[in-house]
Parts: sequence; C-alpha cells; structure tokens
Amino acid sequence: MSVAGTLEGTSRKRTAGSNRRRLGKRVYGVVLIAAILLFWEVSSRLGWIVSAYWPPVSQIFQAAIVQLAGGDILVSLAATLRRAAIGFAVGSTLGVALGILLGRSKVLRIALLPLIEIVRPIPTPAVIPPLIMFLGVDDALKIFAISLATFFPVFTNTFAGVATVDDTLIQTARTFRTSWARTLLRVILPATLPAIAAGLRTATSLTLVVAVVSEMIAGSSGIGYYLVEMQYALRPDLMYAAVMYLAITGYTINRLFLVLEARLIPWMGKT
Amino acid sequence: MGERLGFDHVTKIFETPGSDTGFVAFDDITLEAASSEFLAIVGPSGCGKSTLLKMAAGLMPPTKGKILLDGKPIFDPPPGVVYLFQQYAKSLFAWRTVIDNVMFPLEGAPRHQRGDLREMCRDYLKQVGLDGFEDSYPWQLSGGMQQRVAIARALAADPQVLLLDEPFSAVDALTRMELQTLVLQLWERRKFTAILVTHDVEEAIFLADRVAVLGAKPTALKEIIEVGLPRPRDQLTTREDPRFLKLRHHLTSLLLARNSGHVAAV
Amino acid sequence: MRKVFLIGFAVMGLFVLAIQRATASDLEKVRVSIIPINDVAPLFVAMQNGYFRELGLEIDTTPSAGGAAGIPGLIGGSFDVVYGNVVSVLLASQQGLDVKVIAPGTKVDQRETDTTPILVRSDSGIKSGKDLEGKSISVNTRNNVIWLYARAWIKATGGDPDKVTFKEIPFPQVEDALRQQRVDASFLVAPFSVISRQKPGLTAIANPYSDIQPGVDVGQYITTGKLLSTKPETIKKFAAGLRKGAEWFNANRTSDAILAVISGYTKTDASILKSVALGAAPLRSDLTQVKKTMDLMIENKLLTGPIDLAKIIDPMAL
Amino acid sequence: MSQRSDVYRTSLLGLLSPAIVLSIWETAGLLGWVNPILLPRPSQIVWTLVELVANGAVFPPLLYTVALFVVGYVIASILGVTIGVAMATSETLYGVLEPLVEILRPIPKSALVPVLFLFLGIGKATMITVVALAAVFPVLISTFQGVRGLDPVLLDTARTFQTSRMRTIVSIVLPASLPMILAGMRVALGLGLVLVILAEMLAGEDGVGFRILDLQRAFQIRDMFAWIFVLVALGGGLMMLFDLVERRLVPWRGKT
Repeated sequence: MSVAGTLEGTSRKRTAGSNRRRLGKRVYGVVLIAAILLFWEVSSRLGWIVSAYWPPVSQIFQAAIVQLAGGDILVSLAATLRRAAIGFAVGSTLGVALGILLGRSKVLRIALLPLIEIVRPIPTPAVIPPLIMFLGVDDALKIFAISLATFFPVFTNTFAGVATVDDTLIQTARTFRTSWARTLLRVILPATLPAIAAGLRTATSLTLVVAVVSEMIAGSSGIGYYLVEMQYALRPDLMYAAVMYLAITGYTINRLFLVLEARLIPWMGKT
Repeated sequence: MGERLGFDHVTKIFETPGSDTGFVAFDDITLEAASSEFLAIVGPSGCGKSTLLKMAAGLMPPTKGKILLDGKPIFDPPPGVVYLFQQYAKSLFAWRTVIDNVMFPLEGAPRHQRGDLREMCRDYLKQVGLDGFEDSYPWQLSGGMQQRVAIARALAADPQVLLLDEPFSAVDALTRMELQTLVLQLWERRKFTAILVTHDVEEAIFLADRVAVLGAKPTALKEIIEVGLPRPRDQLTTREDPRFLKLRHHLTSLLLARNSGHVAAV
Repeated sequence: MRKVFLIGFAVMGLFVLAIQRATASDLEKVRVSIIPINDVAPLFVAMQNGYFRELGLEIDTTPSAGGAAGIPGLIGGSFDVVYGNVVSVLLASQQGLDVKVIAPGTKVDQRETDTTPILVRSDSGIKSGKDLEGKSISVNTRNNVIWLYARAWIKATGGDPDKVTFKEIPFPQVEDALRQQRVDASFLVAPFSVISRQKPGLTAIANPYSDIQPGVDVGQYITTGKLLSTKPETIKKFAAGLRKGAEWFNANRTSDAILAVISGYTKTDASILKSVALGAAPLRSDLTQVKKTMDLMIENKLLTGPIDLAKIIDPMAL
Repeated sequence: MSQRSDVYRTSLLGLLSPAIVLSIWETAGLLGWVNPILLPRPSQIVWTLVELVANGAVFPPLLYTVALFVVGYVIASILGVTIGVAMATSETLYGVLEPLVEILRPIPKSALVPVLFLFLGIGKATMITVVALAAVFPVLISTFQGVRGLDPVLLDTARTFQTSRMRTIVSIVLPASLPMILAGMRVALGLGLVLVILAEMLAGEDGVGFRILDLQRAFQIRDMFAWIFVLVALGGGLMMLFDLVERRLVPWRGKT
C-alpha cells in the first residue's frame, strides 16, 4: 500500500531488454516536455498570453540559475526543510510509538483511539489560525502543524501493520521466554517495519505540503512565504523558480527514501 | 467431441540475463492428446509441466515447434480451450459472486440470451455440487468449493479441450478424491479432451487414458504408458486393482529415476 | 529504521547549517511584524540609520503578506510590536483583546500622494457608487479598512453598499481580474494601482480615503497592554526610534535612497517603485480621525458600539 | 482493521477519553486558567455551532466547500485511474507520460496555489484545479501500482476465455486493482481537503476555510472554533462515507 512510491519502483524487476525498450519510449516523454516548454516560451515571447505572470521559461531558468550563486530561494528552502525535518521526526516518532502501543494494548486503544480518530480528519490548514494565537507564528507553530500532518499516516499504517503481525511470531517469542518489551522491540517492530515505511513515505510528501501551507498562512520565512512574497513583489519568474527547486527537493527526498528503504528493509514486499 | 491437441517438436528456451544460450526448459517434445482422450503428464517438481500447459493454452509461445489444435497451429488462446489453474483462489474474481464468476465466459453473448445462460450456469453449479451457493462470494467458500466454482466456470465455456494444471494440489486429501471423481464424471458426460498436469502418480493413473512421463532437465519425454483400467473408475476398487498398483510402482520408480526390470511387460 | 533517520537528518542538517548564519549581540531584541509595503518605510529607515541601535534595541522584522498573522501573532507572543490597520485594532479591542496603539503608521492627508484609488475599466462608464449597484467591487479582505472605505465611498456617491457585491481578490491579481471582467471595480493600493494605470484601459474614478475622510489614520504600530506595563522602557525606545525614522523619511522622501530601502524589504524593482509617490509619514496619531473611522465601523455594523479610544491609544502615540 | 471494531463495540468506554478532554477544557475555561477570548469553552463553541446550524448559516459555505472539493476530487479520480491504467497497460503511453508525471508529482501542491492564482485567476476553476492537482497523483500512482501488481494468473484466466483487451480492463483489471485504487483515493481525500481549505484561506470568496480565516481576522474566536468543528465534522463525515463506500465496493478486502 505504498501509495507515495514511484512509478519506476514498481517495475524494478524488469529485464535488461525491456528496460532498454522503455528508455527508448521515454524519449517521446522528454520530447513532450520539451514541446510544452517551447510552447510556453513562444506563447510568452509572441504575446499569445498577455499577463505579467506568464514569463518566458528561459527567464525562469535564468532566475533559477542566478539563485544558485546566492539568493533567497535556497535560504528559504533550507528554512522550510529544517522545519519539515524536525516536524517529520517528531510526528513519525510519535506515530510509530503510539501505533505500536495502541496496536498491542487494549487499554491504551480504548483510551486514546477515539481521541485520535476525532482529530484525524481535520485538514491541517484549519488548525493554523487558532494555533497562531497560542504558539505565535514562529517555528513552534509550523513544526507542530507539520508533526500533526506527519503523525496520522504513520500512526494509521503502523497501527494497521501491528494488527497483521502474525500471532505465531509473538508466540514464538514467548516460547523463548522473551520479555514483553523485548518482543515489542525485536519482533513486533521489525515485523511492522514495511507498514511503517509505507506510512513514512506517505508522510514525507504530506510533510512538505504542510510545511509550505503553514508558511503561507502564517508566513515570515521559508519557501511557502517566499512564494506569496514574490506574488506580491510582482516577480513571477522567481516564483516559478522556487516551485522548480521545490520539485527537485521533493523528487530527491522521495528517491532517497526509496534507496534507504531498499537498503534497510530488504524484506519489504516479500512477505 | 473434443478436439485433438498436439505438441509438435516443441522447444522452450527462457531468456536469462547474463547468458547467451538461455535456459532450456523443454527440448523437442512431440506429444498428442487424441480427441476426447484423457491424457496425464507427470514429471518431477520444477520440470516445467505448467509451462507446457500454458503453451497448450496459447498463453505462451514455444521457442521452436508448434502447438496444433485439430492440426492447426495456435498462437493466442483459442476458443474452446479452457485452463483450470492450480491457484484457483487467484483465478476466481473476488469481486464477483459465484454465479457471476461462472457467467464470465458467457458475457459476450447477446443480452436476450443472458437469462437462459444464467439458468445454464446454475445447472453447472448444481453439477459440481454447489447448489445454493450462487450468490456467495468466492472468499466465503472453502478451497475445495472454490475449485468447484472454477470447474463450473470451465464447463460454462463449453470446453473442447480442458487443461488441468495440478488443479487439486492445494486441497486436502479427501476433497481431492471428490474433485477427481467429479472431473471424471463431467469428462465422461461431456467428452472433451482433457490434459492433466500433475506430480501425483496415483492421480494420473486414476484419471487418465494415457500417462506421459517427463524426465529431468532439460525436460524431454521419457515414456508414454497406456493405463487401460476399466471405466467408470472408482476411488476404492480402481485403486485396489493389481494393474493400478503395478503402474504406480512403475511410474514412481521412473520418477525416482530407479530402474525397474519388469516394466516392459506392461 | 533508526539509520534512515540518522542519515536523512545528517544530510538535511548539514544543508541547513551551511546556510544559516549565527547572530549574537547584547542589544535588546524587539520583534516586529510588518507588511512588506511602502507604509513601513520609516521603520526600515530607522533600522538602517542605526537609530534603534543607539537606543540599545535590535529590531527583528517579520514580514507577513497581507498582515493576517500580525495581531494573532502578537497575542500568541511571537511579536512585541505589530504594524496593523486601524480597523483590525478596533475589532481586536472590541473582542476584548488587550491591544494598544503606541505609534502612528500611515496617514493619508494629501490627495496627490494618495495612491489607493478605485479602478474601473475605462469603457465601463462607472463613475459613482450609484453606478456600481448590481455590480461588483474587489477588496483584498472583507471587513477591513479597505472594505470599510469602499462602502463609505459607495454610500457617499449615492449608492447602496448592500447592493454591491464585494469580492475578495489579492492585490496582485486585481489587474487581471479587472481586465478579464471578473470584477467591475477594485479598491487597490500601491504599487499595484500605479502599475495598473500605466497601461491603457483602466481608470481611477475615486480615492476613497481622500474623498471620504481626508487625513485618515490607516495604519498603526500596536503592542499589548501587558508588554506596555512590563517593558515600558523598551516600548518607549521603540516609539522614539521609529519617530526619528519618520522624521528622516519625511525630509528625504523624494530621494533615491528611500527607494533603495523600500526595494530592499519589498523585493520589488526600484524602477517600479519610482513611479509611486510617497506620502509623508505621520508623527502622531490623530484621535479624531480614529474616532471617525470608529463611527464608520459602527455604521457598517463592524462594531456593536463605541469603544473608549483613550484606552486603546497610548499617550505616547499622540 | 479488526482492532478498531473492538473499540467501537465498547462505545461507551470509547467516549470516555474525548469526554475527559472536553471536561478539562471546559473546567479550565470556567476557572479562568486560559484566556476565555482565545480559547472559548467547548460548551460555548457547541452553542455557537447549534445556532449556526439552527439558523442555516452553516450550509451555504459548507456546500460551497463540499462542491468545490467533490468536483475536483471526482475529476482527479477519473483522470488518475484512466492515466494510471493507461500507463500500466501500454508501454508507449508509459514512455510518453512517465517523465511528465515524474516532474509534476513531487511538487508540493500547496506551492502551486499562488502560481495557479496568477495563472487562472481567482475563482472556482482555480480552486477545483488545485484540488484536482493534489488528488490526481496519489490516485494515479496507486492505480498504476495496483494494475502492475496484478497476479498474472488473473490475466491469464481472462486470456484463456478470449476476453478482449477493453473488456479485460473493465471487468478484470479495474475491479482487481480496486483496493489499491481506493487506497490512493483515500490519500487523495485527505490531501484534497487540505488543499481546498488552503486555497479558500489564501483567496477564497466563500467556503469553510475562508470563514475560519475571516473570523480569525475579525477576532471572533468563538465562531472560528465553531467553524473548525464544522470542518472536523466534514472531514470525519467524508472519511466515514469513504469507508462505507469502500466496504460496499470491496467486500473481499483482506480476505484473499
């Protein structure tokens, strides 16, 4: 159920021959993108679309490259990533911990699950306005919002994953007189890892979305604020460039995640 | 009347990465099931029996040679050839009820005939002993019952040739015998050509007119024996027949690759 | 899985560390929420000229687009001072929030520097509030100062504001919306209003601030009553520094130096800014002007009744 | 998910923890531990909510948001499933579309909101586009994975019955990958809601998200909380509806 995976990840087991064929086919895709970009460039240059917010692509690329030498986009991006990383760490740690605890303990389940289920459907942007009044607009607010958004997919997947851990495994551990805590850490946690990883992967994309959202609503720094700021500063080229860097970031994170997943959970999808 | 189905010098080579020659699954197999014959193919595990059957069904092309249906070579799954999978649970459509699964092959028919066809499918379900389970879902049934659904569905397709790919290997011993009897009864009634692939020697002898034995890799045809046991066959008496026991001894030792002397006499 | 985190965070951490700069000083920090528009130029002038440093303050500005997070952030403790508009202050006060005006921010008292017009398509024939009945006008946010004066202008020119549809459109989108006929009129601020009028097709038919209430106090610097009583010196120093900035701004508001300052924090091209006339910065808040705004709010049902302005506006702002 | 049911079976106990939290909140308000302006008591909020429902004021913005969301979501689902199936079943289409999908997919869709405002202007079309853009990719990816992950036995079964390509897709591929499609649609549901609320907050003309931010700006905190409760109900309602539909559509889920 790794919804946030890549397209290619699914077809990893293809043979060399079909990969080569596929690479050949992909040329059409690249041509398609080039055509779209060309159309964009031409439509802007020749004035088919008259708007201050429709700069030629070349101008966007140029802005993006200039930013590499020093500019606000990368600084903003770093600020966003820092918050996203902290929020992700907090949210996913809590998600895994509570998911396992609630999955294994009936008492905790009865005590906490209804509460979690009530909070779960709130779209994150909605909690930002009231939270501003308690947490201000600084990191506390944004990290809280990001953690919240990260927590739910991780929790839900972990919780469901724990439920599918075969009792045989746990009974096996018991026959070896393994302690409860050790069973949790050494048997249940590893057995749940694939489910946790799926949750984490869904969460990674949500994390960035919500980081940007929180910066837009309660902005002062970060790439989300930067986008709104550039909107007001009439610099669409920088806005598009920022979106481009965000896309690259999102892509890199997803790739990194897949690589780590394949390394650390080699049994993923094998059981 | 069932149609003849033949393998004409069939060779199958699988491409393997890093090897130029590839893996040779079968080398030059020639074998034919006569019209309305029940042919069994036995072989050790992993000899690629299922591959042979998949080629017969037109699901996989042979590397060399031809598959002939009534003398005509086939390329795609031809009408009238029905495949009964070992993994019955996977071949049934979980989102359809039992009756809708059986209806599947008939859904190409004109709309006004659907009612009659549905009645026919009920009848097939009755024939396989699934009276009253029409509206259940496959996952609500036991393994043996699921395979009965698959059999009923195969019947609905009006098979000229029925390909059975270890169809009873995943059910318990008693259910297995019941299903064997059921298939035999249906075969005797409908007179289709049946090709059974199995690693179970007794099952092959009990069901088939002839048994083809495949050898180890690369798999080639080792021997074909005539069963010659009287029909109708019975789970108790047939299996106690001295000839049954003799055949069993012979085939088992062939598969275990022991030489036994008195084989030729049979 | 632990390794995943470690490696992931190490990568991100390095990236962040490489870019973040450490800042340390023994000056007292004042966190100010601003809206990145021309109006806060005196604050930035004071910062750049070192007026705050001389007083022992370090100003940390936090821009907020549209200013939506300003007062809530003040209440939440993220800011010590917020630049906000008069309507928000009165609304917050009515709801029982402890806000205090400590310095004036923006005042519109000269028609020639009033860059907040109502724009319409030149061929629309709309000239008055009466003409707008049954049509639509855009404001950036409903229930704010822009909305209030748009309503007042419609009423003053013979129209019924309740018969006009108010649409919320952010300033940057107004020009497109007008030209694409998605709205019939727009109450717009600089620099957007100036840029839009440079191209043909759009006409300004009114300047509601100047038309309705010349000298209106649009923006103020706000803090909380709590801060005012716990750190009175700090707040006083802030107001003093800001005033010095405003004085310098008023003396130099036609110079290019100002443009550089504004371009620095709005990130807008100086060439665009050049075409925008800058009004003088107010040195004190005007109680009678705020009272007029309050009456307008009551009339438009934004306020349920009058508020004791003396309690909201601290004497240091006067 | 059998573990969840035992919680609801003991539903009285299940209500216990929310009840405790609400009473602490209420008490804190009554005793003045928190600023009553910033955090109104739950009873006050509920009362405001009741008024909103009673005088019907709740419905126009709610319907507005729901309409925007549903239209965007339906478009995204149809597009996602169609493109997902197309890419999974045709190597050519895979080659043509894969690079484009891989470029667009990793963009946090919230970042596109201001861009789309510039692009399409502000209005319903933009809001719907925002929702659709956010929701389409989870559906697309999981449809693709679902179809690619189908058991070959299933497809072989269809082939042995000489089923046509079109009919195989409609009556085998789609139902068989339905659980995966729905898993993607579930993720899309949450994302779509996040985006519609965000878009309404950034430049709404109406809707629940617009209301929440509008009320915060006017410092009408109690009403703002009431609207947040409305949103909780909306989100919860949509999720429950989704569960219900899923159970109806995939009764065999987890059984094979």
